[in-house]
This record gives sequence, C-alpha cells and structure tokens, in this order.
Amino acid sequence: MTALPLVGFVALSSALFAVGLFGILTRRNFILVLIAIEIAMNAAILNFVYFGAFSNGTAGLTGQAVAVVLIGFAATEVAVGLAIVLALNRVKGTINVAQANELKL
Amino acid sequence: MDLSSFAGPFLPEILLLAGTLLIFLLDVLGIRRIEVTGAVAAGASALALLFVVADLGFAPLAFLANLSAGQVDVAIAPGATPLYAFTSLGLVFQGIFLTASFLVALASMSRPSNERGAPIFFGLLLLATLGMLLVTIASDLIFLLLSVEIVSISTYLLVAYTRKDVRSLEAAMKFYIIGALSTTLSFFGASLLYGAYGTTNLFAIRAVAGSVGYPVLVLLGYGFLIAGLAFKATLVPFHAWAVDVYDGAPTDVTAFLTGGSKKVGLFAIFLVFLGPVLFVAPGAGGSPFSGGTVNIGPVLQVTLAILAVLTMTVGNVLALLQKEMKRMLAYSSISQAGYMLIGIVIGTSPALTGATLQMFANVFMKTGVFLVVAGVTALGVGPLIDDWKGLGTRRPLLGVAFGLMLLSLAGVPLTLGFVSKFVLFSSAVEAQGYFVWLAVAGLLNSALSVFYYARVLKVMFFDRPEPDALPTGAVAGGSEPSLLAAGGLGYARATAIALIAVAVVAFGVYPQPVLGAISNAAQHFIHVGP
Amino acid sequence: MIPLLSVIVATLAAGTVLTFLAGSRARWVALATTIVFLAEVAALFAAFPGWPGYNSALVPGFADGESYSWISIAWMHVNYTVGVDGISLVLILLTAVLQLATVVYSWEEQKRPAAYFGLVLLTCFGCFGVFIALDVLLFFLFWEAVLIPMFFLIGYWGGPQRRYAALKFFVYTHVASIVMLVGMLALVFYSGAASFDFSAIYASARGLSSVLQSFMFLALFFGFGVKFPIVPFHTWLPDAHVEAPTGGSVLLAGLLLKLGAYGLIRWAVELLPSGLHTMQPVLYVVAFVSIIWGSVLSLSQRDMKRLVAYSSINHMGIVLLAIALDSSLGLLAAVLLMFAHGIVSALLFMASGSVHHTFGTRDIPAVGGITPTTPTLSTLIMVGSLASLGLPALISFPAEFTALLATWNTLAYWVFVPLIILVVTAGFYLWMMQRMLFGPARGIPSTAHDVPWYEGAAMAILVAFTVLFGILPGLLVNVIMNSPIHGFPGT
Amino acid sequence: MRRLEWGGWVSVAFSGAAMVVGVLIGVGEMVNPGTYTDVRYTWLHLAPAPGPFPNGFSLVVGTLVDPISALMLIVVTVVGFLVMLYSIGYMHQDRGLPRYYAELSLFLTAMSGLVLADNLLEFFVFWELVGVCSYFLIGFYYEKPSAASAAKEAFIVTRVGDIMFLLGIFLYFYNFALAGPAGSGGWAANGFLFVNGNQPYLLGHGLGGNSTLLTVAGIMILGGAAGKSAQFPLHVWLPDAMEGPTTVSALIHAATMVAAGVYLLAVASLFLGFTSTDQLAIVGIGGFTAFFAATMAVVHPDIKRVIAYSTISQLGYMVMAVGAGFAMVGLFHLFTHAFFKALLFLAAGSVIHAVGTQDLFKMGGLRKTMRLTAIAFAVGGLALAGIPPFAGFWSKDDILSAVYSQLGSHPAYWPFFLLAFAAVFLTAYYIFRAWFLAFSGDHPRDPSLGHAHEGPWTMQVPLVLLSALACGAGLLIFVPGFQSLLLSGAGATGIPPVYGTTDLLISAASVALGVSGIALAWVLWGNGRVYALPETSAAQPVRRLLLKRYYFKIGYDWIGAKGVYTIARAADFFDRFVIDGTVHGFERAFALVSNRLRRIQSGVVSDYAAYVVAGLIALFVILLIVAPYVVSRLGGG
Repeated sequence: MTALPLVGFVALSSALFAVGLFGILTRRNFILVLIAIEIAMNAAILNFVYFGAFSNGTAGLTGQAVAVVLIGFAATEVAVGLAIVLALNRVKGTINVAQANELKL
Repeated sequence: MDLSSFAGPFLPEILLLAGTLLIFLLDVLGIRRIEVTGAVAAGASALALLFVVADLGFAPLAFLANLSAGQVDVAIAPGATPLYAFTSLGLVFQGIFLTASFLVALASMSRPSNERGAPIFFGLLLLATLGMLLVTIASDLIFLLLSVEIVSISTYLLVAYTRKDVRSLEAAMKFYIIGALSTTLSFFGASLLYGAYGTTNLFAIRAVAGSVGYPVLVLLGYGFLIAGLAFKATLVPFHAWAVDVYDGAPTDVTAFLTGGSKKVGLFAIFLVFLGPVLFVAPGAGGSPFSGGTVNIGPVLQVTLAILAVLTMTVGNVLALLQKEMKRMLAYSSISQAGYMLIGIVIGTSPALTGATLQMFANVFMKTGVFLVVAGVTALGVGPLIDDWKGLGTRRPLLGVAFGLMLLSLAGVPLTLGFVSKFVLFSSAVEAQGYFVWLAVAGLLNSALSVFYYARVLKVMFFDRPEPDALPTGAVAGGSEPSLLAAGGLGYARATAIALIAVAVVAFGVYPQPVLGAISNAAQHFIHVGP
Repeated sequence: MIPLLSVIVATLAAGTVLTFLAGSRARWVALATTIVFLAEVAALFAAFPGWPGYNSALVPGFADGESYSWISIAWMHVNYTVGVDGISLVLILLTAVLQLATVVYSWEEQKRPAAYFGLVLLTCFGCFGVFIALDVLLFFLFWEAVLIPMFFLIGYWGGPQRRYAALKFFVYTHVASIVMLVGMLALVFYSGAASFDFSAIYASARGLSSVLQSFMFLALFFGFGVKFPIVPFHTWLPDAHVEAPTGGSVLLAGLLLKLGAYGLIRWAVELLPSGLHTMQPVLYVVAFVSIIWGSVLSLSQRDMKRLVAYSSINHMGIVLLAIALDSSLGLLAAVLLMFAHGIVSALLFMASGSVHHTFGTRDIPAVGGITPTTPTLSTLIMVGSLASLGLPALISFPAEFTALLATWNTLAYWVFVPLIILVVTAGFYLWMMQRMLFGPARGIPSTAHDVPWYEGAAMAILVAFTVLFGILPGLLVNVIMNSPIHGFPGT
Repeated sequence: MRRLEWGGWVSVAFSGAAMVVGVLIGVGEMVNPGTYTDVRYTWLHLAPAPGPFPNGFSLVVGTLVDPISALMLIVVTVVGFLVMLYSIGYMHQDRGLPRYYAELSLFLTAMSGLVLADNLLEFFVFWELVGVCSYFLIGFYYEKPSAASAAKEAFIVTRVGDIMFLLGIFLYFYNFALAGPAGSGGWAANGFLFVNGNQPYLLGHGLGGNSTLLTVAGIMILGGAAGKSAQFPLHVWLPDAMEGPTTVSALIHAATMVAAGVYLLAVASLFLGFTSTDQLAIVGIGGFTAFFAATMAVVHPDIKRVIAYSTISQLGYMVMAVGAGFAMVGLFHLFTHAFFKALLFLAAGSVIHAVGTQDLFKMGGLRKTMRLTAIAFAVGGLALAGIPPFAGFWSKDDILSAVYSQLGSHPAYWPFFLLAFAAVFLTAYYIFRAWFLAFSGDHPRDPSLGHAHEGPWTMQVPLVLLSALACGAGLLIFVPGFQSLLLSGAGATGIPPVYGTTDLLISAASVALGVSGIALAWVLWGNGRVYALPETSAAQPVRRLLLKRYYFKIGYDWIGAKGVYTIARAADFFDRFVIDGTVHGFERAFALVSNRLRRIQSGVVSDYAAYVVAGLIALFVILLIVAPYVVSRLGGG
C-alpha cells in the first residue's frame, strides 16, 4: 500500500465529521441533531479503524478494538439522548431545540 | 488473577458500584424513602472517602489502607502501556470527588420526601462518582475518555431526573447536545493522536510527545481534545451550556456538577496534557508547517494560558452583571476553572499543588454555596439576588455560613479560598518568567470577583427586606425559627452546610495537613504521572 | 520570656470578638481592650532599649521576636514570624493612641454600636499586625484584614455617597495590594529565599540583579503607594474621607496611610536597596507631585474634611520624599512624620467630625465665626491646623524640619519645592480658620453647642501627644533609631 | 468682669516679675559678662556615621545670655510689663480678656525664649511661636473680617520669610557642619551653638571655598528677617496688623517681635558672619525700606497705620546698620526705638481709647482734653524725628554716621544712604502731621468725638515711664558700662566704634532735616485745619499711589486670591474630571463591553454549539499559528 489511500481515508472521515458538525449546527429538530452527532462520531470511529489498519503490530489492534467499543458507546449515548427527547416532548410538546430557550443571558 | 488483590486497590470504586446497585435493588423492592437511599449513597461515599484518605497515608486511618506502597506512584517501566495507574494525585482527586458526592448526598437527604426519583438521583450520583474515580486512575486516552463519558451520561440523566420540570429538561437537553458534540470532538481528537503516535497510552505518548513527524496532526488532535475536555471543565468559549445547565438543573445536582464533574474535566486535562506540556524539544521551535520540530510543550502552554485568562476574565465579567443568584454563581464557577487551568499551564509541581488545592477548596465552596441556594430556594426565596435581602439578619447562622463560603470564594484571608489562591499564584510567581503575568491576571480577576460576592453579602446583611419577602420557613409558617434550628433546611442539609463552613475556616487557618499531602502528590505526579 | 507580641495579638483578637458580641455594652468592652492594649504597648516600651530577644538568631534585627512554622511544603515555607524594632514600635504606639482616641470619640455611637466598635478594633488589630508581621503571608493577611473593616465602616456608617466611596476605596486599595502581593512573591521566589520570612528575604534579596530589584521595587511602590496615596492614584482618599464616619476617617488618615509608608520602608526600601537606588528619580517626581498637588488642591476645597484629606496627600508626599532620600536622616524624618501626621490628621478629622455634628455641615463657606459658640472646638481646630502647618513646639515641626533638612542634604535646592508648598499649606489652613472660626457668626443653628465631653476628651488626648512630642521629640527619635536593620548610627 | 480683671493682674504680676529678673540679668551681664551659664537639652542626636555628619549631629535647646541678648531681654521684659499694665485700663471693656492675657503672656514667653536662644534652630522655634502669637493677637477682634484677614495675611507673609530662614538654617547646618576650630569635632557635633569669639564663627572657621554658600545662606537669613521685620518686599502685613488692639501693636508690632528680624540679622552677623554681597543686599533692603515706608506714612489718615509705616521705616534703618557691619548700632536703635515707638502706640491707643476712632481727620484739638497724651505723643514724635536729646537722635544718628563711614569702601551703599537720609525728613514730617492733626486746633473735626478724656492711671503710668525712657534711653550711650556692653559683643573688633566720634556734619544735617520736617508739618497742619487736595492736582496720582501702598497689597492679594486660587480651582477640576474621569471612563467602557458580552448567552443550544465549533477553529489558529509564533518570539514558555 502507498501513503495515498490513508490520506484519502482521513479526508473521507474529515468530510464525514464536517457533515456531522454542519448538521449539529443547523438542525433544529432534536432527532436530526442526534443523527448528526452520530455521523460525526462515526467519523472518529472510522479514523480509529484506518489508523489501526495502517499501523504495524499490536498497536494496530488497539484501533480496531477502540472502534468496537465506541460503536457500543455511541449506542448508549443515543439511548440517553432519546430518553431526554421523550421527556422534553412530553413536558414541552416540541422537540425543536431552538424553542427551548427559557434559560438565557 | 486473584480477586482480593484485584478488589483491594479498587475498593472505593467497588463500594460505589455496590451502593448504586443496592439503591436500584431497594427501588425495585419498593423502598424509595429518600432517607434510606440517601443514607446509602452518603454512606458509600463516606466509606470510600475514608479508604482513599487512608491510602493517602493519613496515619490514624492506616488500618483502612488497601493500597500497598508498591502500587502508588510507581515509575512505569519504559515501553509499558498500563491501562491504569495509581498516583497519589489521583487519590487526592478521588478524595475531592468523593467529598463532593458525600456532601451532595448528605444534603440531598433533606430534599422533599415526597419527591419522586430519589433512587435515580442517588444511584446516578454514585455512578457518576464511580466514573470520576476511574478518571483519576486512567493512563490510557480511551480509558480516560470512556470514564469521562460515564460521568457525562450519568449527569445528563441527573439533570433530568425529575422528568417533570421543564427548566431541568431544557437544561438536560442543552447539556446533552453540547456534551455529545464535545464527546465527538474528544474522540476525533483521540483518533488523530492515535494516528500520529500509533498509541493511545498516555505513558507512551509522554515518552514520545513532540518528537513525531506529524506536528500538524498532533496539534490538531490536541486542539480537538482541548475543545472536548474544555466542555467538561467549562472553559470559555466552551462554557455557554454550563450557565444554563447550572441554572436549570435541580440545585443539588448543580452542586454536584460544579463541585465534582467539572473537576473531572480539569483533571482529565491534567492527565492528557502534563506529558506534552513538560516536553520541550531541543533547539528553537518553528512553525508546524515548516517541517521542523515544534516545541509542543510551550505551544500548548501558550494556548492553555490564553484559555485560562479568557475563562477567568469572561466568567468574572459576566458574573458581575448577573441578577440571579444561581447564574451569578455559575459564572463564578466558570471563572474558577480559569484559575485551576493555570496549574497545568505552568506544569510544575508547585503549580499542580496550587491548582489541586484550588479544586479542593472549590469542592467545599462551590458545592457549599449551591447546597445553601438549594436549601434557601426550598424555603421559598426567589431566584434573584435581591430576593435574599435580609436573609443574613433573619437567619444569622445560615447567613454566616454562606458568607464564609462567599468570602472564601472571594479569597479573603483566613479562609480556604485565600490559601488556595495564594498557593496557586505563588506557584505562578515561583515558576518565574512570563508566568508571573498569569499570577497578575489571576489576582486581578480575583479582585474583580470580590465585587459580586460582596454584593451578595451586602444584600444579605445590610439591605432591609421588603415586608413578607422572606418566608420564615416552609414548615412552620409564621413563627421565626430559632437561631440554631435547622428549620426548613432539614438537618442533613444543615449538617452538610455546617461541615463545609467549618472546613472552609479550619483549612483556611491551618492548611498544612491538606497542603502537605497535595504537595507530595504533585511532586510525585510530575515524575511518575502519565 | 513572655511572647508579648502574641499576647497583644490575642488581646486584640479576643477584644474584637467580644466587642462584636457585646451588644449595647460594646463600647465598654472596646475601651477595656484598648486600655489593656495600651498597657501592653507600655510594657513593650518599658523594656527599651534592652529589649528581650533583641537581634536574636530567631528573628535577627528585631526585638520580642517569635517564629512558628505555619505552612511548610517543598517550595513554600510560611511562618508566623513577628517582631518589632524602633520604627514599628513608634507606629504601634500610634495605633494604640488612635484606637483609644477613636473609641472615646465614638462613645455615643448609636448605629449598631457593637459592629461599629468591633470594626474599629479590627482595623486597629490589622494595623498592629501589619506593624509586627515579619512574614510575607502574615503581613498580607493583616494588610487585607485592615481593608475589610474599613470598607464596612465607610459603607455602612458613612455619609450620603458612602457606597461609591467605599467601593472606590476598596477597588483602589485592593488592586494595589494585588500588585504588592505579586511584588512580594517575586521577591521571595526570585531571590530564592529560604522562607517567606523577612529575615530570609533580607539575607537573599540583595543578591538580585539591579534590574530585577527595580521591577520589584516598582511593583511594591505601586502597591504601597496607592495607600499613601500618591498622585495620580489618590482620588479614592478624598471621597473615602468625606463619606467615612469620623472614626473611620481618623483610622484611615491616622493609620491606614501609614501602612503604605511602613510597608514601603520595611518591605521595599530595606529589602531592595539597589531597586530604590534605581527608582529614586521616579520616587522623587511622584513625591514632589504629591506634595504640590495635595497642597494646591487643599486650597480649593470647600469641605473641611476634603481639605484635610488633600493635606494628607501633601504630608504623605513629604513622607515619601523622605523615604526616597535613602538616608538615615530621611528615614528618621519619615517615621517621625508618619507619627506626627497620624496624630495631627486624626485630630483634624475629629474636629471636622465635630463641626459636622454641631453645625450640620462641613462646608467651610457655609459656617463662619463659630468661635464664640464653640470655643473649645475652635481651639482644637486651631491647634490641629497650626500643628499641621508645622508650627514649632507641636509635633509636626521636628518631623518636617528633619525631613526638609534631609532633603537639603540629598537634593539641595530642590528643597524649595516642599518649602514653598509650606507657605501654601499655611495658606489653606489659615484661610479655613479665617472663614470658619473668625468673622461674624454665619450659618450657626440655634441648637449648636460646644463639643460633648467624649469628643473633647478624645481630641484632648491627641493634643496632649501633639504637644508632648512637639516639645520632646527626642523621646521618639531615640526609639526610632533603635532599628538595626537600617544601620542608624549609634545602634 | 471681676474675674477677668483679676486674671489681668496675674499677668501684670508675672510680667513684672519677669521684668525684674530680665533687668537683673541684663544689668548683671552688663556689669559682669558671662555670669549666666548655659542650660542645654539635647533634642535630637545622631551618632557619628559616614556621610555629611561624620562627627555626629546634635540639635539642642539651650539658653545663651550675652550682651545683645541681655539688651533685648531688657527691652522685651520692660516694654512687656508696661504694655501689660497699660492693658488693664485700655482693654477693660473688651470681651475675651483671658484669651488676651494668655496670648500676650505666651508671646512674652516666646519672645524671651527667642532672645535667649543659643542656636539657630531654637531661634527658629521661638521665632515661629512669636509669629503665631502675633497671629492670634492681630486677630483678637476675630469677629471683624478685616482683623481675621489681617491675621492670616501676617502669618502667610512672614511664612514666606520663614521658609527662607529655614533654608538658611539648612545651608548652615549641612554645609558648615564641620566648620570649627581643629579638634572641636565641628559645628554639627557641638549642636550648632552660637559661639562667642573674636570674629563670626563661620567667617573664621567654615568659609573655605564656600563663600557662595555663605552668601546664599546670608540672603536667606535676610529673607527671614525681612518677613518678620516687614522689610520690602514683605512689608505689606505690618500696616494691616494694626487691626489688633493698640497694646498689641505697641508691644509686638513695634517694640519686640518685629525687631526680631533685626535681632536675627545681628545674631547672624555677629556669630555666623555675612559676606560683602550679603551686606550690600541687607543695606539695600534696609535703606530702601526706610524711605519707601516713610513715603506711605505721609498721606495716611489712620493714626496707627502712620505709626506702623514709621515702624517699618525705622526697622529699615536698623537693618541697614546691621548690613553695614554695625550690628550693635542697629541694636542700639532697636533699643531706643522700642521705647519711643511703644510710647507712640500707647499714646495713640490713649487717643483711640478716648475718641473711639483711628481717623486722624476726625480728631483735632485733643491737646486740651488729653494733655498728658499730647505730651507723650510729642515726646515720642521728637524721639522719632531724631531731635536731640531724645533717644532716637542718638541711635539714628549713629546709624547714619556708621553707614556713612563705610561709604568710602562700599560706594554701592551711596544710594541707600541717601534714601535713608531723605527719610529723616519724611519721618519728622509725617509724625508731626499726625500730632497736629490729632492735637492741635480747637475741637475735634467730628463733633461726636467731643468727650475725650485721659485713661485711668494704669494707662497713664506706662505713658509717663515710657516718655522718660524715650527721653533718656539714648543718653545711656554716655554711661561707660553700657558703651562697653555694646562694644563687648562678638565681632565688635574690626568695626570702628562710632560712639562718641559721631560725624558732626551728618548729625547737623539730620537734625536740620528733622526740624524742617516738623516745620513743614506745622505749616501745613499746624492750625488744625484740613485741606482737601484738589482732584485735578498733579500730586493726586502720587497721593493715590501712596494711599494704595504702591499697589503691593493689591498685587499680593491678586497673586494669592486670583493667581494661586485659580490654579487651585483648575487643579481641582483636573482632579475631578481628568484623573477621576479616566477611572470612570474605564468603568463605563467596562460596563459597555460586558453588556455586549452578556448577549452571547442567547439560550439557543445551536448557538452554543456554534461557539464550540468557533472555539475549536480558534484553537486551531492559536495552536498552529499564533502560539508557535509567540513561542519563537519569547524563546520558550
């Protein structure tokens, strides 16, 4: 393998990350924000996979292992987020994050 | 692996886990009385605290010690990549976190007994504390970040635990979104560092920090990591969530957030950045784009110094303008983070001592003030500072206790807050050179901070209350509670507040025991920490 | 050997606490504390010149030295170290005298007397601490301990603009003490002193390079200078004085300003000789400007307290000048002047307080010809003014004479600046007397009566000291010169 | 009222006792010099140390009785006692008498201290104390705004002199600290005492290359003396000082305190020494003042102020004499002047006491009802005019002769000598103008003043005694012992003794001038009528100039009230609006910025996320560009 593919992969994950960030910043729907966060998270996971794959010896295994752990962690995080969405929707009747702005200044 | 040898070092963590499980078990069994669950949580924290103090070498508790000398502050062999390591500084922080959790649990026993969700509250409290304890021993970036996430996820839920209060839920939502975003940043940063260094082990990174060929990648990675951890530590400009969350969360949770979980972020920054900060490449550094070596240490120092000054200044300035008690205290809490960051910026053992002492002090002061606010709110006092008019004269003991905490926050001599700032800023001067300006900035900020604390004191002690503005107590309407009665506050909360007030003064007058321990720990940490 | 200084500290601490708790009997507790304090100060003097532990190894250069470890970690050794020498002893005497006078003067304070007397005692306690502390942290502790009660004295018992004045006082002095603290810490750490003790720094600070010394000196000078106060950082003083209650003004002018000068002598001049040497021109300029500015501004004041406040700036400018001369004669003069100004300005502030009580205003053009109505008050104002303008046989004269002689010794014809200002000083005091005391009666309410006994007694105490040391300045001079740190000749 | 008079008698008794002691000491010193040994208290002592005072430094308080202080002591105690006695009658209608007698007694104390001082610093201490007593007593009628103002003016103007005196002291103390005979340790070690010797101490021992410094010091001493003795240009306060009771004017502002300046010059001349530049300056100031003050007396309508100007003028003579090197001669004039000027004031006081006004143009014809006063005033006037054998003749004539004797070696003295000489004529004219205006004619010009009568015996006795002294004091010069007393002063050797060898031409000329002055006064005013000078007269501007006192007072007031006060107002403005304004400006800017800053907390979580991302980007910029740049500039941490 040459160095080129790694750069390409990193570029891919960076783009993914940027998409996630863009979503977090622009979406007002809590569910969409959650999805955007997941996209960004996946960019990080991808990174671990590439870097692991491109490195030698046991160090490479770390990346793969971390990726698996992170997938599990991301699921947990989303679950908690969904719980909050549900509770918020029940009390406030909306999941638009911009409308929850009682606390300010 | 022999179970006992495994259980020994992790006894505090196991205690907390057991406590959590016990609370949830009781919940399942239908025992949800706040006194019971609270007692379990407070007891578990207190017991764990005793073990940690014993491990730190506090002689009268030596019989409780379960870490042998060979397990703490051990120099890591070159090439070894342990997942965790016991350092005495970590133990100090364990003590700090357990103190916060104990105080919050104790005080929360006085929450309204008809409130739902007590088991969730106390269970999550212990769980979050468990995460904190794990952070203190982490020596691997992923282990560290996951431990931080245990804290984060627990606290998201803690904020929302009432499930009914719209403000709490809004706070939880904000906390969650910004928290999740920051988590993403942290892990992305960690992945870049992994790419650059080929390892996620902090000892390994310390060994090679700065001497890798991808300075841009390393710096980008550290940038992501700083941003991610700065969320937890509430550094400006990653702080905006904190004010709303501290304001919206149930106040006892706020006490825990500011007293405990914020320090997690700071200690994580210590762990991640101490190695790189201490690294100075031989020869002059240059731009990371020029291909030469980069003095990653100084670059990180400058960056963190900017963050520190920005944080303390913005926090203070905004606190000055606040009319609401909780938000004012929230901003003041943000500014405190700036002081503590100075410790890692300088990266010497005196500076670590100062920053750690500052955090130790902060646990009492910040947890204390929010516990008081929670109690006073329960008495029916409104959210504005002006609503506190005459409180000091109506309830002198509470007033004096709160006053002591505020004076300590303001850094008035003979309080713990003064000693901690004195040591911290001394350490900046001790480091000499440009660090002296950090001391100046910090001191000027602390001068600024005096104003908003003094304003509260003025309102409490000098302003006359409007008639009937201050209910005399939620329990016994009409008659003035006697001086010593905990009336309305609840005995558990009153005990916690009294403990804090005493600690603030006692350690302020004679800080030597704590300071000595922290100083030792910091010295070791510089050499054997990750 | 009795640890006399710690006994006094304990006395004052206990007295302060008891006063706060004493309710309506607070004044008696305060008075009793003060009398015990005076007796203990007398005991300090009694041993002179064969002071116990003088020049001992424990606290070299000081008498009655005590030292106990307080904080001791690898890089920071803080001790409770106290001791006195001639300079501090004279100022301790001043503290005790002014405490007595203030307590007596405020005898009928009606507004929360327990808190009032408690804060007065706390202020004096802090000042006493500053004068005996020989450790950076201890010094800073007492230094700040003075600030807080004074803030409350102004902010709660003060005049209509008290909030503004208290805040201003606090901002200025607090910022200054921060700069001072940084300077002191730099002194400790850059010099590599073995501990935060004065003697440890004294042993090591001389090794610092002249550039470093200059920077540190400048920081300390700013920190202490705001307390002096030096122009242009002086505007807190008139406001604070005008709004402060009389007792507050007395302590402010009599003691707090001295803290700055004492600090400068003890922690900057003694420790950073070459810093002083380099910064001498700066000090001269500041001193001259303060002297001129304080005096000229006094001339344009309508409020009696403001006038006395600005004259304090002028007098403290002379103190600064005397310190800056870096000669033993100058230092002697500075300490004498500090004592003299402490007594005299206290007297004048008490007098203006009494004017305010009696006539309901301190506006000089509004009240005139008060002498027939209030002969005692009028006489006291005259004595105070004449003492302040440097009349011989009153306490300021020996001090000013020594200061000016020292100035001539070092600066030659520059002495014309303070000398000419002496005329202006005479001018504004005499003009004030002309307008207030003399001429046809004007703006005197029918209820006006001469000063009550306690106010008169308080001022009489000060007058007694004014005359005593005016005629026998040698009593003070001998004590002051018993300060080995300075290498005064003959010690 | 009884109580107050009793208090007055206490003062009389004590001052009487003081007079007895003072005269005994004075005469004792005259008969047997060096009888009284010094008593000293060390006031401040610095041990020997490197620096300006290698042999140490002492400031002492002590007494020194020598011929000149003996002479002054007699003057002070005698005039003091007589004035005190006179006051019993003169002041009995006034309020505040305890204050009056206390202050007068304090003045006598301080004045005696000044006379007996044995070093310059002690001298200065008492010098200031007599000044403050003068301040109190000028302002005795403090309800009168003019009195309060005059008191202040006196204090401030003399203060200007005082600071020069003080600087002079610094010069002597510092620059001549080591002066003295070998082995004596120097002047500083010996407490800067006035040391008797064959010649002035510093001229003898300390001069070295420092004659410039000695000159400057002498000028400073002259400045001090000019303030106290109301010499040009610090003369303005003395006429205004007449706001005080006439007794005070007699004692303080004629006989004793104002003479302290002359005494200071004499002391400095005898013990310290003046350079020839100093001498010229002193002669110049004295001679010019003698004439200058006399011109103003010519037109003034106020009886006390006429005498006050005369005092200034006469003091000018004394200053001139001291300057010319004849300290003893100056002191002799001081001695006689004290008596006849006190007499004039007390006589004037008697008139004022009787008629209740000081305006000469309202008086007239008083010789009929106040015969004793008229005679006393006339005796004083003759003494002042220098008509033999009255006291003033001997002393003034000595001065003129003495200065004249120096003209050969000091031609620069000429103009001042001529001015002083011309002043003799003016003196005689103005004092007899006053006499004629007050006493001649048939009746007072203001009819309401018709009931004048002599005062009680307490007022008359001093008049009689002083008249006797004014007649006879000058004759003391023929007493051998007295002559030798004057000649025994330090530094007297080397100065030609002028007593008895008076130049007859000078004497004759001055007597002639005096007589013609009296004659002119008689011609113009002898019939008791008052002529109004026509408005169109060419002399009118001159008269106005003189009445306005050459605009000095107005000018000084302008400097004080307009000049300095305007500066003070401007400074006050600067203080409030520029210095404090800067602080408040910061405060406002701070509030503005922080209010803007506050708005970033919008409450919308997406904004917070945006801050995080913006912060992240900022971090990258800092980490990759700013921080490396900073680090490379600072060279590490």
